[in-house]
Amino acid sequence: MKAVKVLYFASLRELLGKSGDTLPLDVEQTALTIWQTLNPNSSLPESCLIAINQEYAAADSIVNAGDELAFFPPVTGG
Amino acid sequence: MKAVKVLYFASLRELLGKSGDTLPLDVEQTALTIWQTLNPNSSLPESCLIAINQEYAAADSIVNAGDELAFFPPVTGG
Amino acid sequence: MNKVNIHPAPFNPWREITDFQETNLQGLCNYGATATFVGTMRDFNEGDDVAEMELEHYPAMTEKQLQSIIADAEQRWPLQHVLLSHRVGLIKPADPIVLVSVWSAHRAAAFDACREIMEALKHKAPFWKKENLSSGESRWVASNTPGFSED
Amino acid sequence: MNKVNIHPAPFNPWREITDFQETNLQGLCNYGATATFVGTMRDFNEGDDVAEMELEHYPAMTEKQLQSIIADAEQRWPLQHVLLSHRVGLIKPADPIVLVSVWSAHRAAAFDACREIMEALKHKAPFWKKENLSSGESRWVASNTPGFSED
Repeated sequence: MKAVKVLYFASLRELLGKSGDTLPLDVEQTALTIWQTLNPNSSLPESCLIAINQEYAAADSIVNAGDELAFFPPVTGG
Repeated sequence: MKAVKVLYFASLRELLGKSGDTLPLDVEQTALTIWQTLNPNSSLPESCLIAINQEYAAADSIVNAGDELAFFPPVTGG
Repeated sequence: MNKVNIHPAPFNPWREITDFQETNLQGLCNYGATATFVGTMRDFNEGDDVAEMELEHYPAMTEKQLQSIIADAEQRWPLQHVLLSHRVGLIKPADPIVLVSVWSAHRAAAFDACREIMEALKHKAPFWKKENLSSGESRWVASNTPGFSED
Repeated sequence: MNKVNIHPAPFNPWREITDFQETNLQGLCNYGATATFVGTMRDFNEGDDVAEMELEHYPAMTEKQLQSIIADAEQRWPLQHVLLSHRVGLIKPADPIVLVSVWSAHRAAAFDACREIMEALKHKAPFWKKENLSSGESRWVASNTPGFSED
Protein backbone atom coordinates (compact mmCIF):
# COMPACT_ATOMS: atom_id res chain seq x y z
CA MET A 1 0.00 0.00 0.00
CA LYS A 2 1.23 3.51 -0.77
CA ALA A 3 2.05 6.05 1.93
CA VAL A 4 2.88 9.68 2.53
CA LYS A 5 6.21 10.63 4.08
CA VAL A 6 5.84 13.41 6.65
CA LEU A 7 8.73 15.58 7.92
CA TYR A 8 8.98 18.00 10.85
CA PHE A 9 11.77 20.56 11.26
CA ALA A 10 13.43 22.77 13.85
CA SER A 11 11.32 23.85 16.87
CA LEU A 12 8.38 21.82 15.57
CA ARG A 13 10.53 18.68 15.46
CA GLU A 14 11.59 19.33 19.06
CA LEU A 15 8.02 20.11 20.17
CA LEU A 16 6.65 16.88 18.70
CA GLY A 17 9.68 14.84 19.71
CA LYS A 18 9.99 13.27 16.24
CA SER A 19 11.49 14.24 12.90
CA GLY A 20 8.96 12.45 10.75
CA ASP A 21 6.12 9.99 10.26
CA THR A 22 4.97 7.61 7.57
CA LEU A 23 1.21 7.45 7.00
CA PRO A 24 -0.46 4.86 4.76
CA LEU A 25 -2.78 6.72 2.41
CA ASP A 26 -5.69 5.18 0.47
CA VAL A 27 -7.37 8.33 -0.76
CA GLU A 28 -6.05 11.85 -1.12
CA GLN A 29 -6.33 14.06 1.96
CA THR A 30 -5.52 17.64 2.90
CA ALA A 31 -2.27 18.50 4.69
CA LEU A 32 -4.31 19.58 7.71
CA THR A 33 -6.18 16.28 7.93
CA ILE A 34 -2.91 14.38 7.81
CA TRP A 35 -1.50 16.56 10.61
CA GLN A 36 -4.62 15.93 12.71
CA THR A 37 -4.41 12.19 12.15
CA LEU A 38 -0.75 12.05 13.11
CA ASN A 39 -0.83 14.59 15.92
CA PRO A 40 -4.24 14.34 17.56
CA ASN A 41 -3.03 16.09 20.71
CA SER A 42 -1.32 19.10 19.04
CA SER A 43 -3.18 21.61 16.90
CA LEU A 44 -1.33 22.85 13.83
CA PRO A 45 0.53 26.04 14.94
CA GLU A 46 -0.84 29.14 13.21
CA SER A 47 2.58 30.23 11.93
CA CYS A 48 3.41 26.74 10.63
CA LEU A 49 4.62 26.51 7.02
CA ILE A 50 3.75 23.54 4.84
CA ALA A 51 5.51 22.06 1.81
CA ILE A 52 4.37 19.28 -0.49
CA ASN A 53 7.14 17.70 -2.55
CA GLN A 54 9.46 20.56 -1.48
CA GLU A 55 7.11 23.29 -2.75
CA TYR A 56 5.17 25.62 -0.46
CA ALA A 57 1.53 24.61 0.00
CA ALA A 58 -1.46 25.48 2.19
CA ALA A 59 -3.24 23.60 4.99
CA ASP A 60 -6.06 22.68 2.61
CA SER A 61 -3.70 21.57 -0.20
CA ILE A 62 -4.26 18.01 -1.39
CA VAL A 63 -1.68 15.34 -0.54
CA ASN A 64 -1.47 12.10 -2.51
CA ALA A 65 0.17 8.79 -1.70
CA GLY A 66 3.86 9.00 -2.59
CA ASP A 67 4.10 12.70 -1.75
CA GLU A 68 6.55 14.16 0.72
CA LEU A 69 4.78 16.46 3.18
CA ALA A 70 6.73 18.82 5.47
CA PHE A 71 5.68 21.01 8.40
CA PHE A 72 8.03 23.67 9.76
CA PRO A 73 8.19 27.01 11.61
CA PRO A 74 8.95 30.34 9.87
CA VAL A 75 12.36 30.14 8.20
CA THR A 76 15.29 32.10 9.67
CA GLY A 77 18.22 31.53 7.30
CA GLY A 78 20.63 34.01 5.74
CA MET B 1 53.81 88.25 -4.97
CA LYS B 2 51.18 85.64 -4.24
CA ALA B 3 49.43 83.71 -6.98
CA VAL B 4 46.61 81.28 -7.64
CA LYS B 5 47.38 77.86 -9.06
CA VAL B 6 44.87 76.82 -11.74
CA LEU B 7 44.35 73.22 -12.93
CA TYR B 8 42.45 71.77 -15.92
CA PHE B 9 41.50 68.11 -16.25
CA ALA B 10 40.42 65.53 -18.83
CA SER B 11 38.65 66.83 -21.98
CA LEU B 12 39.03 70.42 -20.77
CA ARG B 13 42.79 69.97 -20.45
CA GLU B 14 42.90 68.65 -24.02
CA LEU B 15 40.61 71.38 -25.32
CA LEU B 16 42.76 74.13 -23.83
CA GLY B 17 46.02 72.36 -24.63
CA LYS B 18 47.38 72.90 -21.11
CA SER B 19 47.03 71.22 -17.73
CA GLY B 20 47.39 74.39 -15.65
CA ASP B 21 48.21 78.04 -15.21
CA THR B 22 49.64 80.25 -12.51
CA LEU B 23 48.03 83.63 -12.12
CA PRO B 24 49.46 86.38 -9.88
CA LEU B 25 46.60 87.64 -7.72
CA ASP B 26 46.54 90.99 -5.86
CA VAL B 27 42.90 91.05 -4.82
CA GLU B 28 40.36 88.25 -4.51
CA GLN B 29 38.44 87.42 -7.67
CA THR B 30 35.68 85.01 -8.68
CA ALA B 31 36.51 81.70 -10.32
CA LEU B 32 34.76 82.91 -13.48
CA THR B 33 36.83 86.10 -13.70
CA ILE B 34 40.03 84.08 -13.35
CA TRP B 35 38.89 81.72 -16.12
CA GLN B 36 38.11 84.70 -18.39
CA THR B 37 41.49 86.31 -17.69
CA LEU B 38 43.36 83.09 -18.47
CA ASN B 39 41.20 81.87 -21.37
CA PRO B 40 39.93 84.98 -23.19
CA ASN B 41 39.09 82.99 -26.31
CA SER B 42 37.13 80.13 -24.63
CA SER B 43 33.95 80.70 -22.69
CA LEU B 44 33.54 78.57 -19.55
CA PRO B 45 31.63 75.42 -20.65
CA GLU B 46 28.16 75.25 -19.09
CA SER B 47 28.73 71.76 -17.68
CA CYS B 48 32.13 72.70 -16.24
CA LEU B 49 32.71 71.82 -12.58
CA ILE B 50 34.84 74.03 -10.34
CA ALA B 51 36.80 73.24 -7.18
CA ILE B 52 38.62 75.61 -4.85
CA ASN B 53 41.20 73.94 -2.60
CA GLN B 54 39.78 70.54 -3.64
CA GLU B 55 36.23 71.39 -2.57
CA TYR B 56 33.38 71.95 -5.04
CA ALA B 57 32.64 75.64 -5.65
CA ALA B 58 30.57 77.82 -8.00
CA ALA B 59 31.56 80.18 -10.83
CA ASP B 60 30.96 83.18 -8.56
CA SER B 61 32.89 81.68 -5.61
CA ILE B 62 35.73 83.87 -4.35
CA VAL B 63 39.34 82.81 -4.99
CA ASN B 64 42.20 84.17 -2.91
CA ALA B 65 45.94 84.22 -3.51
CA GLY B 66 47.40 80.87 -2.46
CA ASP B 67 44.27 78.94 -3.40
CA GLU B 68 44.23 76.01 -5.82
CA LEU B 69 41.49 76.45 -8.42
CA ALA B 70 40.41 73.58 -10.68
CA PHE B 71 38.15 73.38 -13.74
CA PHE B 72 36.93 70.02 -15.06
CA PRO B 73 34.15 68.28 -16.99
CA PRO B 74 31.46 66.12 -15.30
CA VAL B 75 33.12 63.24 -13.46
CA THR B 76 32.84 59.70 -14.85
CA GLY B 77 34.59 57.45 -12.33
CA GLY B 78 33.41 54.24 -10.75
CA MET C 1 26.08 30.34 -15.17
CA ASN C 2 24.58 29.92 -11.70
CA LYS C 3 25.85 27.98 -8.74
CA VAL C 4 24.33 27.00 -5.39
CA ASN C 5 26.49 25.63 -2.58
CA ILE C 6 25.46 24.24 0.80
CA HIS C 7 28.47 24.11 3.13
CA PRO C 8 28.44 21.83 6.18
CA ALA C 9 31.86 23.24 7.15
CA PRO C 10 33.26 26.82 7.33
CA PHE C 11 33.77 28.51 3.96
CA ASN C 12 35.58 31.62 2.80
CA PRO C 13 33.21 33.74 0.66
CA TRP C 14 35.98 35.80 -0.97
CA ARG C 15 37.88 32.68 -1.99
CA GLU C 16 34.63 31.23 -3.31
CA ILE C 17 33.98 34.30 -5.49
CA THR C 18 37.58 34.18 -6.72
CA ASP C 19 37.28 30.49 -7.63
CA PHE C 20 33.92 31.05 -9.33
CA GLN C 21 35.34 33.88 -11.43
CA GLU C 22 38.45 31.91 -12.36
CA THR C 23 36.35 28.91 -13.38
CA ASN C 24 33.42 30.60 -15.11
CA LEU C 25 34.31 34.19 -16.06
CA GLN C 26 37.83 33.69 -17.41
CA GLY C 27 38.22 35.74 -20.57
CA LEU C 28 34.78 37.36 -20.27
CA CYS C 29 34.67 41.16 -20.53
CA ASN C 30 30.90 41.67 -20.61
CA TYR C 31 30.18 42.07 -16.93
CA GLY C 32 30.59 45.55 -15.53
CA ALA C 33 29.08 45.10 -12.09
CA THR C 34 29.39 42.58 -9.27
CA ALA C 35 27.21 43.08 -6.20
CA THR C 36 27.87 40.83 -3.23
CA PHE C 37 26.43 40.26 0.20
CA VAL C 38 27.97 38.21 3.00
CA GLY C 39 26.10 37.48 6.21
CA THR C 40 28.31 36.63 9.18
CA MET C 41 27.49 35.23 12.59
CA ARG C 42 27.53 37.83 15.36
CA ASP C 43 28.25 36.92 18.99
CA PHE C 44 25.39 39.06 20.23
CA ASN C 45 21.63 38.92 19.52
CA GLU C 46 18.62 40.41 21.26
CA GLY C 47 20.64 41.40 24.30
CA ASP C 48 22.42 38.08 24.83
CA ASP C 49 25.88 36.67 24.18
CA VAL C 50 25.67 33.88 21.63
CA ALA C 51 28.36 31.20 21.89
CA GLU C 52 27.40 29.20 18.81
CA MET C 53 24.55 28.52 16.47
CA GLU C 54 23.06 25.37 14.95
CA LEU C 55 21.78 25.82 11.43
CA GLU C 56 19.25 23.20 10.38
CA HIS C 57 17.77 22.90 6.90
CA TYR C 58 15.55 20.75 4.71
CA PRO C 59 18.10 19.55 2.17
CA ALA C 60 15.80 18.44 -0.66
CA MET C 61 13.82 21.66 -0.49
CA THR C 62 16.75 24.03 0.08
CA GLU C 63 18.34 23.37 -3.29
CA LYS C 64 14.97 23.65 -5.11
CA GLN C 65 14.07 26.92 -3.36
CA LEU C 66 17.44 28.55 -3.96
CA GLN C 67 17.33 27.65 -7.66
CA SER C 68 13.80 29.00 -7.87
CA ILE C 69 14.83 32.27 -6.15
CA ILE C 70 17.62 32.70 -8.74
CA ALA C 71 15.20 31.93 -11.58
CA ASP C 72 12.77 34.57 -10.27
CA ALA C 73 15.55 37.18 -10.16
CA GLU C 74 16.61 36.29 -13.70
CA GLN C 75 13.07 37.04 -14.86
CA ARG C 76 13.26 40.53 -13.40
CA TRP C 77 16.82 41.62 -14.21
CA PRO C 78 19.41 40.91 -16.92
CA LEU C 79 21.85 38.83 -14.86
CA GLN C 80 24.92 37.08 -16.18
CA HIS C 81 25.90 34.91 -13.21
CA VAL C 82 24.66 34.20 -9.71
CA LEU C 83 26.62 32.48 -6.95
CA LEU C 84 24.67 31.55 -3.83
CA SER C 85 26.23 29.78 -0.85
CA HIS C 86 24.82 28.96 2.56
CA ARG C 87 26.36 27.39 5.61
CA VAL C 88 24.64 24.69 7.68
CA GLY C 89 25.61 22.83 10.85
CA LEU C 90 27.42 24.16 13.91
CA ILE C 91 28.46 27.79 13.42
CA LYS C 92 30.84 29.94 15.49
CA PRO C 93 30.86 33.75 15.77
CA ALA C 94 32.53 35.48 12.78
CA ASP C 95 31.82 32.46 10.54
CA PRO C 96 30.23 33.43 7.21
CA ILE C 97 26.65 32.12 6.96
CA VAL C 98 25.49 33.24 3.54
CA LEU C 99 26.99 34.59 0.32
CA VAL C 100 25.00 36.14 -2.53
CA SER C 101 27.02 37.34 -5.52
CA VAL C 102 25.51 38.68 -8.74
CA TRP C 103 27.24 39.65 -12.01
CA SER C 104 25.55 41.92 -14.54
CA ALA C 105 26.46 44.42 -17.26
CA HIS C 106 25.24 47.37 -15.17
CA ARG C 107 25.20 48.21 -11.49
CA ALA C 108 21.47 48.92 -11.06
CA ALA C 109 20.55 45.32 -11.95
CA ALA C 110 23.40 43.87 -9.87
CA PHE C 111 22.46 45.86 -6.74
CA ASP C 112 18.71 45.26 -7.10
CA ALA C 113 19.03 41.54 -7.78
CA CYS C 114 21.59 40.89 -5.01
CA ARG C 115 19.33 42.49 -2.43
CA GLU C 116 16.17 40.83 -3.70
CA ILE C 117 17.80 37.39 -3.75
CA MET C 118 18.94 37.93 -0.17
CA GLU C 119 15.44 38.97 0.96
CA ALA C 120 13.82 36.04 -0.88
CA LEU C 121 16.30 33.65 0.72
CA LYS C 122 15.47 35.03 4.18
CA HIS C 123 11.74 34.56 3.57
CA LYS C 124 11.57 31.34 1.55
CA ALA C 125 14.63 29.13 1.95
CA PRO C 126 14.07 26.39 4.57
CA PHE C 127 16.84 27.18 7.07
CA TRP C 128 16.41 27.51 10.83
CA LYS C 129 18.80 28.97 13.40
CA LYS C 130 19.11 27.81 16.97
CA GLU C 131 21.27 29.91 19.25
CA ASN C 132 23.30 28.40 22.06
CA LEU C 133 23.81 31.26 24.49
CA SER C 134 26.86 31.80 26.69
CA SER C 135 24.48 31.38 29.63
CA GLY C 136 23.98 27.74 28.63
CA GLU C 137 20.42 28.33 27.40
CA SER C 138 19.36 27.42 23.85
CA ARG C 139 16.64 29.07 21.76
CA TRP C 140 15.32 29.00 18.23
CA VAL C 141 15.50 32.32 16.39
CA ALA C 142 11.85 33.30 15.96
CA SER C 143 12.07 35.62 12.99
CA ASN C 144 14.45 37.59 10.81
CA THR C 145 15.39 41.25 11.25
CA PRO C 146 13.96 43.60 8.61
CA GLY C 147 15.90 43.89 5.36
CA PHE C 148 15.07 47.52 4.76
CA SER C 149 15.53 50.58 6.96
CA GLU C 150 12.33 51.89 8.43
CA ASP C 151 12.27 55.46 7.24
CA MET D 1 38.12 51.67 10.53
CA ASN D 2 37.96 53.13 7.00
CA LYS D 3 40.43 52.81 4.16
CA VAL D 4 40.75 54.52 0.79
CA ASN D 5 43.11 53.15 -1.87
CA ILE D 6 44.03 54.61 -5.24
CA HIS D 7 45.66 51.94 -7.40
CA PRO D 8 47.82 52.93 -10.39
CA ALA D 9 48.20 49.21 -11.25
CA PRO D 10 45.69 46.32 -11.46
CA PHE D 11 44.26 45.19 -8.11
CA ASN D 12 42.29 42.17 -6.95
CA PRO D 13 39.21 43.35 -5.01
CA TRP D 14 38.60 39.98 -3.31
CA ARG D 15 42.19 39.79 -2.11
CA GLU D 16 41.89 43.38 -0.91
CA ILE D 17 38.78 42.58 1.14
CA THR D 18 40.49 39.50 2.56
CA ASP D 19 43.57 41.50 3.55
CA PHE D 20 41.42 44.26 5.05
CA GLN D 21 39.47 41.75 7.15
CA GLU D 22 42.63 39.95 8.28
CA THR D 23 44.26 43.24 9.29
CA ASN D 24 41.31 45.07 10.81
CA LEU D 25 38.51 42.67 11.70
CA GLN D 26 40.50 39.82 13.25
CA GLY D 27 38.70 38.62 16.36
CA LEU D 28 35.70 40.91 15.83
CA CYS D 29 32.26 39.25 15.98
CA ASN D 30 30.07 42.34 15.86
CA TYR D 31 29.56 42.68 12.11
CA GLY D 32 26.74 40.65 10.65
CA ALA D 33 26.61 42.09 7.16
CA THR D 34 29.12 42.90 4.43
CA ALA D 35 27.82 44.51 1.24
CA THR D 36 30.27 44.89 -1.61
CA PHE D 37 30.28 46.33 -5.10
CA VAL D 38 32.95 45.83 -7.75
CA GLY D 39 32.90 47.74 -11.03
CA THR D 40 34.81 46.08 -13.84
CA MET D 41 35.85 47.36 -17.27
CA ARG D 42 33.69 46.04 -20.11
CA ASP D 43 35.02 45.71 -23.66
CA PHE D 44 31.86 47.23 -25.14
CA ASN D 45 30.21 50.63 -24.60
CA GLU D 46 27.59 52.57 -26.54
CA GLY D 47 27.80 50.22 -29.50
CA ASP D 48 31.59 50.17 -29.84
CA ASP D 49 34.41 47.78 -28.98
CA VAL D 50 36.64 49.33 -26.35
CA ALA D 51 40.29 48.18 -26.39
CA GLU D 52 41.45 50.04 -23.29
CA MET D 53 40.64 52.96 -21.07
CA GLU D 54 42.66 55.78 -19.53
CA LEU D 55 41.48 56.80 -16.09
CA GLU D 56 42.58 60.29 -15.10
CA HIS D 57 41.99 61.85 -11.68
CA TYR D 58 42.75 64.88 -9.52
CA PRO D 59 44.86 63.23 -6.82
CA ALA D 60 44.65 65.88 -4.09
CA MET D 61 40.87 66.14 -4.46
CA THR D 62 40.16 62.43 -4.94
CA GLU D 63 41.31 61.42 -1.49
CA LYS D 64 39.41 64.33 0.14
CA GLN D 65 36.20 63.57 -1.73
CA LEU D 66 36.28 59.83 -1.02
CA GLN D 67 36.84 60.47 2.69
CA SER D 68 33.98 62.97 2.67
CA ILE D 69 31.67 60.48 0.91
CA ILE D 70 32.44 57.90 3.61
CA ALA D 71 31.85 60.49 6.37
CA ASP D 72 28.45 61.37 4.84
CA ALA D 73 27.44 57.69 4.80
CA GLU D 74 28.55 57.28 8.42
CA GLN D 75 26.20 60.10 9.37
CA ARG D 76 23.27 58.25 7.82
CA TRP D 77 23.90 54.62 8.76
CA PRO D 78 25.58 52.74 11.63
CA LEU D 79 28.66 51.49 9.75
CA GLN D 80 31.57 49.62 11.28
CA HIS D 81 34.10 49.66 8.43
CA VAL D 82 34.33 51.01 4.89
CA LEU D 83 36.89 49.99 2.29
CA LEU D 84 36.96 52.06 -0.89
CA SER D 85 39.41 51.40 -3.73
CA HIS D 86 39.66 52.94 -7.18
CA ARG D 87 41.92 52.20 -10.10
CA VAL D 88 43.61 54.93 -12.18
CA GLY D 89 45.88 54.84 -15.24
CA LEU D 90 45.68 52.53 -18.24
CA ILE D 91 42.92 49.93 -17.80
CA LYS D 92 42.22 46.76 -19.80
CA PRO D 93 38.88 44.95 -20.22
CA ALA D 94 37.97 42.77 -17.19
CA ASP D 95 40.21 44.87 -14.92
CA PRO D 96 38.45 45.93 -11.70
CA ILE D 97 37.93 49.71 -11.58
CA VAL D 98 36.22 50.31 -8.26
CA LEU D 99 35.55 48.47 -5.01
CA VAL D 100 33.12 49.58 -2.31
CA SER D 101 32.85 47.34 0.73
CA VAL D 102 30.81 48.13 3.82
CA TRP D 103 30.59 46.26 7.14
CA SER D 104 27.66 46.77 9.50
CA ALA D 105 25.73 44.91 12.20
CA HIS D 106 22.66 44.52 9.96
CA ARG D 107 22.08 44.06 6.26
CA ALA D 108 19.75 47.02 5.62
CA ALA D 109 22.46 49.52 6.59
CA ALA D 110 25.17 47.63 4.69
CA PHE D 111 23.12 47.43 1.46
CA ASP D 112 21.90 51.04 1.64
CA ALA D 113 25.31 52.50 2.44
CA CYS D 114 27.20 50.46 -0.15
CA ARG D 115 24.88 51.64 -2.91
CA GLU D 116 24.81 55.25 -1.74
CA ILE D 117 28.61 55.41 -1.49
CA MET D 118 28.85 54.04 -5.04
CA GLU D 119 26.36 56.62 -6.38
CA ALA D 120 28.10 59.46 -4.53
CA LEU D 121 31.46 58.35 -5.92
CA LYS D 122 30.03 58.33 -9.47
CA HIS D 123 28.70 61.87 -9.03
CA LYS D 124 31.35 63.58 -6.91
CA ALA D 125 34.76 61.89 -7.08
CA PRO D 126 37.06 63.57 -9.63
CA PHE D 127 37.77 60.69 -12.02
CA TRP D 128 37.48 60.81 -15.82
CA LYS D 129 37.40 57.94 -18.30
CA LYS D 130 38.77 58.09 -21.82
CA GLU D 131 38.01 55.13 -24.07
CA ASN D 132 40.43 53.95 -26.71
CA LEU D 133 38.25 52.10 -29.20
CA SER D 134 39.31 49.09 -31.27
CA SER D 135 38.72 51.30 -34.32
CA GLY D 136 41.64 53.49 -33.22
CA GLU D 137 39.43 56.39 -32.20
CA SER D 138 39.56 57.86 -28.68
CA ARG D 139 36.74 59.55 -26.77
CA TRP D 140 36.01 60.86 -23.31
CA VAL D 141 33.06 59.21 -21.58
CA ALA D 142 30.49 62.01 -21.37
CA SER D 143 28.37 60.82 -18.45
CA ASN D 144 27.61 57.83 -16.26
CA THR D 145 24.84 55.31 -16.77
CA PRO D 146 21.96 55.57 -14.27
CA GLY D 147 22.45 53.83 -10.93
CA PHE D 148 18.83 52.88 -10.48
CA SER D 149 16.43 50.99 -12.74
CA GLU D 150 13.86 53.21 -14.38
CA ASP D 151 10.63 51.75 -13.18
